[in-house]
Amino acid sequence: MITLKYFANLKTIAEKEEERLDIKNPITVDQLSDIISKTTPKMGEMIREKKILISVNEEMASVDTIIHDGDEVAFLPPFSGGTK
Amino acid sequence: MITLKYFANLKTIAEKEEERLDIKNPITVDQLSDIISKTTPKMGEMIREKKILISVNEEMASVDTIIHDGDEVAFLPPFSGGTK
Amino acid sequence: MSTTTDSKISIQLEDFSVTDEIEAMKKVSRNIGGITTFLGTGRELSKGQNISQLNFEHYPKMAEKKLAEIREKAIKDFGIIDMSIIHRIGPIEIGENIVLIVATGEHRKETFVACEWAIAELKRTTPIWKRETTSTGEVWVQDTP
Amino acid sequence: MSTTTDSKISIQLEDFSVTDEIEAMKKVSRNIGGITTFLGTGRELSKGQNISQLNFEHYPKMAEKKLAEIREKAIKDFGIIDMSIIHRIGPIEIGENIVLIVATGEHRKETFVACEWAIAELKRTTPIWKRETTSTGEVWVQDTP
Repeated sequence: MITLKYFANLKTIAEKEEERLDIKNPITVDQLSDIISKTTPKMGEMIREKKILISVNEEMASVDTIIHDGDEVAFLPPFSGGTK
Repeated sequence: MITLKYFANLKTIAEKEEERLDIKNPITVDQLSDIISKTTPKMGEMIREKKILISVNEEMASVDTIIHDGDEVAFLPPFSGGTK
Repeated sequence: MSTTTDSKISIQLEDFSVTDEIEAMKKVSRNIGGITTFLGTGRELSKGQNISQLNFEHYPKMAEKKLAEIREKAIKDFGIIDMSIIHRIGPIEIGENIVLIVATGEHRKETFVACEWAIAELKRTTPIWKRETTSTGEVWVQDTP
Repeated sequence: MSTTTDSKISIQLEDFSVTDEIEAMKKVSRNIGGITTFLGTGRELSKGQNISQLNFEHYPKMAEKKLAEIREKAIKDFGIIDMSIIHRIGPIEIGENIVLIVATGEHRKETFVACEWAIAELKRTTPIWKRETTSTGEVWVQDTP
């Protein structure tokens, strides 16, 4: 079981703040994105366009970061300070 | 009559905080320095070595700034902030 | 992470007092000669629109962790004596305090550099989001005050 | 010089409150997004010697005039919204406030630049002198905290 968290406008897009997902084996962030895309295509699109950062256990993750059972994955839209 | 003001360590060197001086005609800062040097050689030395800034009527003066009757001349040792 | 570190970092609903934060930082050392402070406040105008209220949301734990990392790196990299960081969440009215960074040092130069770096780093790395309420509705925004 | 300008400049014996000064500056505009503050405080150590007390003296009128000039140039040259400057004179204990510069702006960048420039300019141009009391006596000093 992993925990998925959505913040700011992503709560509206995902229509939830948090959900739990059963995973049989460890998966990559990329594989998780594919799973999310099926239920919420708009989320998948934003992830592919790099509009969202993804953290695993409160550390920034890359597409090939491995997610294990018990991990917390968060979808982070751009922060209030922007990137400038 | 012009007013001379001494600040910080110059009060000790000049042995006064303020004095008045009669001038018949306008004089330059350079000429005033010569007069001061006669009564207080140490002050004259510090002025020549540019250790002291001189202001006339609260504006920074140069050696050839003209001092008129009624003016206030101040002898300013280096400020607390230094020059760096 | 030590208790000392944690107490210099806060994400909170309540307002804070700049004077109280500075006085707390002064207690760390008797050799502080310069203190640079950055305070971010709620602006009325954003991209030409009048804002009536701001609302901040954060990712608990991760945001605090990022602020602690910023503080530690600032102390290590810039040679300051200490740094404290506070960010408010929840509703913020125009003119109210949002974020405070206090950098103390023996001399002023390093406190300016560390403070300016820290606020830029906070905005770049800390998961905090801002929602603006205007006459046309509410929107999640990015900007760089 | 206008009354408004004069009220933003002060050379005074009494201590000041950073919070109160910031709140007074906030009243100038509803469009302030960033406030950078520099606070100079009394350090215990100077060139390896322990200081027990500081004492500041200024050239009245000329010092105020210089501070007003710094404020006006900062607003004009850096595009900040406003600036206030306070410098204390008389006896100052270790850890006490000496000088405060508050720069307000729409964005943070110009407030950092203006604030750092203003404290450097103050130390360069404003006739204020510092006397340090140590175990070996009293001495008029120059330094750059």
